[in-house]
Amino acid sequence: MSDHADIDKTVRTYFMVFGALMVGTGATVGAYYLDVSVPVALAIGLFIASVKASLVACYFMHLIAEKRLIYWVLLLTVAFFIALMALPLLTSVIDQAGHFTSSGAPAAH
Amino acid sequence: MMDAMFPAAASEHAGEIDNMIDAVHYLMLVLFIVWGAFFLYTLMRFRAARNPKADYVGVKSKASTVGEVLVAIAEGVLLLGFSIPMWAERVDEIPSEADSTVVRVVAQQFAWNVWYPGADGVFGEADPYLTDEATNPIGLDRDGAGADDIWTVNQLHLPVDKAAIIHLTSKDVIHSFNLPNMRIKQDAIPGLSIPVWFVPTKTTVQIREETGNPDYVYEIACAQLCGNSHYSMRGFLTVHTEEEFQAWLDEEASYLGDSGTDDFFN
Amino acid sequence: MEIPYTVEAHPETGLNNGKIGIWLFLTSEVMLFGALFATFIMLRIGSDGEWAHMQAEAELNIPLATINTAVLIASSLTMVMAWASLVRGQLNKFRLFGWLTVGCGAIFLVIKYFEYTAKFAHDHFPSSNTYLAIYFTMTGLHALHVIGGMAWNAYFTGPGSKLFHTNRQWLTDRVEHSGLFWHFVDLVWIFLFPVFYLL
Amino acid sequence: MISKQTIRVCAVLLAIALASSSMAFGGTIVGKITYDGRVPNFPPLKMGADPKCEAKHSGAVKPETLVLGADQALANVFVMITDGLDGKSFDVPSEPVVMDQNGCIYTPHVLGIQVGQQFKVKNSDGLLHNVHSLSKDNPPFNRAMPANVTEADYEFAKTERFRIKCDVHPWMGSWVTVVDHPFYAVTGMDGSFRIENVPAGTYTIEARHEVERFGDGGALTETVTVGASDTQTLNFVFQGPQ
Amino acid sequence: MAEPVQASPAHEEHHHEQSFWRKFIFSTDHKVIGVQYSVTGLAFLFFGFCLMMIMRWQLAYPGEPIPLIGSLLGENRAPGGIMLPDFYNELGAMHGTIMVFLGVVPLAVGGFGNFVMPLQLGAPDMAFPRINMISYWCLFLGGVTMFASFFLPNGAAGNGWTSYSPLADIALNGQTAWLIGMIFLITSSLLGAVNFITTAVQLRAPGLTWMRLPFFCWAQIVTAFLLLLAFPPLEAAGVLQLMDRVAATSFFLPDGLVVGGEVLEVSGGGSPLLWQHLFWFLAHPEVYVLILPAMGIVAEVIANNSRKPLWGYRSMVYSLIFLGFMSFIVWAHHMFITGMGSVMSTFFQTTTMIISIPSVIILSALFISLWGGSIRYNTPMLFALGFLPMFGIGGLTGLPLGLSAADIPLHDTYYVIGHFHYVVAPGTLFALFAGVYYWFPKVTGRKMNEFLGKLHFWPSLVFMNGVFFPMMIQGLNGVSRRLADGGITYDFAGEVAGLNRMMSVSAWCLAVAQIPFIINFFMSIRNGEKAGRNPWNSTTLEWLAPSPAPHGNFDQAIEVTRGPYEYSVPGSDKDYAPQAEPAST
Repeated sequence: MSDHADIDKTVRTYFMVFGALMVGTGATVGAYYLDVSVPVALAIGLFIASVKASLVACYFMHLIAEKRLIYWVLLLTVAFFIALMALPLLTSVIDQAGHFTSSGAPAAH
Repeated sequence: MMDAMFPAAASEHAGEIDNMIDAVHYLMLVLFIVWGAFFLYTLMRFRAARNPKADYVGVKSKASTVGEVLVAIAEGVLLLGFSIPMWAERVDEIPSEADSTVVRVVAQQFAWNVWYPGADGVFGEADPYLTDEATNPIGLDRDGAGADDIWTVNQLHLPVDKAAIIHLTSKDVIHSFNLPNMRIKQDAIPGLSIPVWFVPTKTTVQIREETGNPDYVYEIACAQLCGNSHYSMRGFLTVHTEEEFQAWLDEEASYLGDSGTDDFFN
Repeated sequence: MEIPYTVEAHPETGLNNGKIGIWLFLTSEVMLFGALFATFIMLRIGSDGEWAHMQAEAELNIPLATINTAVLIASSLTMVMAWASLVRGQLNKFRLFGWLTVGCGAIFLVIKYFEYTAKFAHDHFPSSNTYLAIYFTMTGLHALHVIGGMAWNAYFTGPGSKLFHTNRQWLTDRVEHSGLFWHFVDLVWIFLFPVFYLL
Repeated sequence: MISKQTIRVCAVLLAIALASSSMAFGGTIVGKITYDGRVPNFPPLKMGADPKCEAKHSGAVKPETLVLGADQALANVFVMITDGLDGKSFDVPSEPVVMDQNGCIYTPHVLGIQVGQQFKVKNSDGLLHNVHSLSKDNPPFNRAMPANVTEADYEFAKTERFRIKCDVHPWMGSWVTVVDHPFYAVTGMDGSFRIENVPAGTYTIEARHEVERFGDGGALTETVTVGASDTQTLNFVFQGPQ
Repeated sequence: MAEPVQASPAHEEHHHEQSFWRKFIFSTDHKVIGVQYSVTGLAFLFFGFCLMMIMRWQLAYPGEPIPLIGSLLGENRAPGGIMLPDFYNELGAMHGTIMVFLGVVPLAVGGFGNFVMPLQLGAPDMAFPRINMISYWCLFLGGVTMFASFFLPNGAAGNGWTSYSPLADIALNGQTAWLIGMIFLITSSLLGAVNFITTAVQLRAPGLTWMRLPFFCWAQIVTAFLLLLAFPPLEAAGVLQLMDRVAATSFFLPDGLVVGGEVLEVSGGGSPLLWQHLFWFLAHPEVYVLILPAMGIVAEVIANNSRKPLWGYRSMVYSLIFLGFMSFIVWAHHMFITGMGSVMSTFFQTTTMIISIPSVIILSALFISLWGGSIRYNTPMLFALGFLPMFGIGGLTGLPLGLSAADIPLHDTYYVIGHFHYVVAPGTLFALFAGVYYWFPKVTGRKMNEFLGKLHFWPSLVFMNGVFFPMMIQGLNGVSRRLADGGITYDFAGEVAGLNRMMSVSAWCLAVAQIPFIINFFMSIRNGEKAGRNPWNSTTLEWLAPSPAPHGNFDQAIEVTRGPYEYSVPGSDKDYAPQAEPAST
């Protein structure tokens, strides 16, 4: 990307991405005032955030045209990240004998 | 093979677990002997003095692959045939509370508070703010179902040949409820109430006869580091006949009748 | 002694050392923030529906946070523009965009400071409830990353930019790498903002 | 050589010092504390938790929640001056305050100690105890005392009332009050107390029992004015449920 | 092939005299840093060993005054020389922490990895020399913090090396210092891991393809990935626990806790299990961080001293990678008795059984590599051979612990301690000793004394087993670990308490057995037999450089033409063919 013509094109992309990110931010805040149910709000919010994050990663961080090695490393990280995200499920109610109680003593059955 | 090492077994499922540990150790022993024999022979046979020129290729046979497959199969058998079903029995097949002795154990630094539902068979409510270490360590609310509840410290009493379900929790830090004779171990985790069950098969009297030790007691040990006196967080399990157990419960209940301490404090 | 592939790319991987290094570092950052997000999810699941209540009690300032999001996104733009200026060989423009980036970081921190002090003034502390606990921990750790990124960028924009005259390619690469970190910090905020303020 | 004159001066000074210490330079506050109310029948302590403790007693041991002497005299009440001594400072006694662990019970059950005074915890039981202070202002300690560790020494820097308990034997508890003056007393089985050498002045006296439903969170207060060498009597009645 | 990059003659000009500080203290030379790591690691191993010996006195003679040093320990730790249980817990927690994070990891990864790997890669240095230096100094700061915590008013952390919450949250002792120390150590490991991976990816000499890489380098690469991806969750957990302790948050504290009879006034809402999951998410991979470099060293030494290629090199490498990958999804087998349901326990015991297979493959391959060799019994080889059966016992005893039903009576007993120590003490430590004896000539230019080396090995082998084998018996008897009196409170443990004395005596004898090593180590630096570039007639690249190697490592161009262990190639008159030797000769 040392070519001047190339870099000019890239810079135009940056501004477009910037615009998209700002729109995304507006949309997230807008969705907040929409007053939808919690699962829907979560879905919308996380979806917009993921789109924004992808834009940043792909264009600002040049991931869209990165070398293969980096992809492999990121793929590995994603695999372990998924294992990590399984963790809150393991710590809460899923397949945990017993149940959380609000006081130190067990709740009545 | 190794029964001599284990603490005397006194619960229904103890035999299964002991057998499994035996089986695993047989496997380990076989592997160790085969590996060891091969190893020692190799070290003798191929020492530089006897074999000055090494063989570039070495072993050509695929025997090791066969060995590895056999190990994998043995592990698979242990896993699918023993461990998984036995674990399922421990955690999924808890007997009905109606046919069992139901007890709560509330661990604390450094004692086991044992809590029985009393004559009505219903546990009362607990409120941490009612806790008084000397007179009410479990924070029991004596209003309502808690009026006849019984608590003891470090003294767990159970009837023989009847399933015991123990709901474990902790007041402060993580403890681990260890009944070596019953092959039971379960962490007591604050904020969680975890059921654990077993069927004691020998009364304290019987085990004393069997071991020839008139002072033999079933002990409750703490298996998880819980602070400076962790090492002496020792409780006692006494297994009675059904009648003796009732008699013991009645005696404990007799302290309740005239105490009248509740309205004194509140 | 020269370390090979500091500036020029390795013929096989097509990358220089710094690029690999920064990406590896970012993977560990992903796991760090990932563990905190996992904690967040666990606390939220375990809150028995109290979460919205705790969130409402925290008196979040959504307009300020929205401005902060915009500031951080803008700083990402100035960051890539700084790098693009170096690619074009425009040192002065690079400096301008570099300082703009640092400045945006500073604005972000100042706004954060007002948010924090407003919470403290209303007796909202990390110890108040689990929502505030994870809120302060994660935004605090993020703020530390912002400070780190600012220091890094300030170095290359200020004293480090002398490298322009001796090894322009190296400076360009280094700015690209510090940019990767900066964008990552931005990316984390893109999740923190909706997760803490809106959902 | 020490001259005769020096010895003479010393002798006179010594005489003055002796005289002043034996003379009562201040007033005395005395009184008796009684309990008025129903006496519940407390269940015995669960000493069965540790057979070694149980073996140290011949029968059931009652908790020390409410210890009464003859004529409803109330023991284990801590009486002290809480107000009126501002700006004065007092010497710290050199002898330690001792608390013993004997028969899996703390003796005494209620005690006072001055800031900076040595606090000696003894272990006469020959088994593991764990001395856990629940202090807030003073740094808390939590000392395990295994069988053959017989003594531990502490000191407190701030005034505070807190509980010391044994984590191994949860029923064991003792109330410690750290004060910055020597004007306090603990009632015995006769319910009486005596505070001596009080400088002339007007004071607030507080009597406190561990049961919080008594009085104001367990405390009763009175104001009293003490002259240079007189004796004031102050009786308190702790009202319990009827 | 073009002129190899490493051969740049331009580096001559950089060889001006550096100040003492730049050369030895704040050096950026990977070899100096490697030596710094190694010396720090050995010093902390020694310190951690001393902590253990004091503990062993208390276990052998509970409640009796500690001889010699008892009176020096102070009233808070040992009044009248009698050890308080608090101090025992401190020693236990710090022994674990120091041995794992400040002993083995700095020596195996920081020391050997730093010193050997770039040399084996044919690289002039690490990819980021300055970051390398910073990561050493982070470790150093972490070490100082840990060490200094013993002098805090309430002593060092005493909540086990696992620091389970809520105990660690509410403990009065130096847990805060422990957490701060850990954050330094984690930072050090993260920076090191970035450096290692980049170096291995970018700086391999021309011709050194992945399948020509020495097994030791593979082990370091996999280890670095484990550190890189597994440590951050512990860092997060450390930050959370620090917040719990310092800012009174409740990440690991549920509601309604009653501590010492008083309700703990925190907001609540957290989970104690979260700490365990985050901790073991690191700490299980950490076990492989401890063992993989050791396997790497053993592979090098065995190939060299059996004078033949490693058997099944490829399957070993694949097993290693698989091992690293699987180590991320077995962590909860440390938590079977936290109340796990059958779905989770089935998953984790299955993955645990699966992960045992690649370990078996690697160990078998090492055993089989000996067949047909011409085995030289020098000191490094003895230690490497000692590693095999000892690690074998360690691995095998993991089986009953990995099966949840068999784990019930064995969990948290001395069986676990025995198992783990067989893996890391006669396992990893023997491998590390093999590495010290093996690479000592490269560091100093001199060999270590063989007689003293053997005097070190044989007693060590005997006494290691004397310390750890009885633990298995105690464990089967159900004796819990971390008991400050060795279990004599309990009747059921009393039967085997007598073994404690034998174990303690073995431990002290083990200490005596290290004296020849210490003498040998210091003596050989100045008086050892002079070693040339390649005293062991080895094939890998590190032996191509001068001993000791200068800043920049190699004085010639390197081009790798063959695999790492081309010993006794048929048709060659020499019994080894160095990797960088032209193929046609």
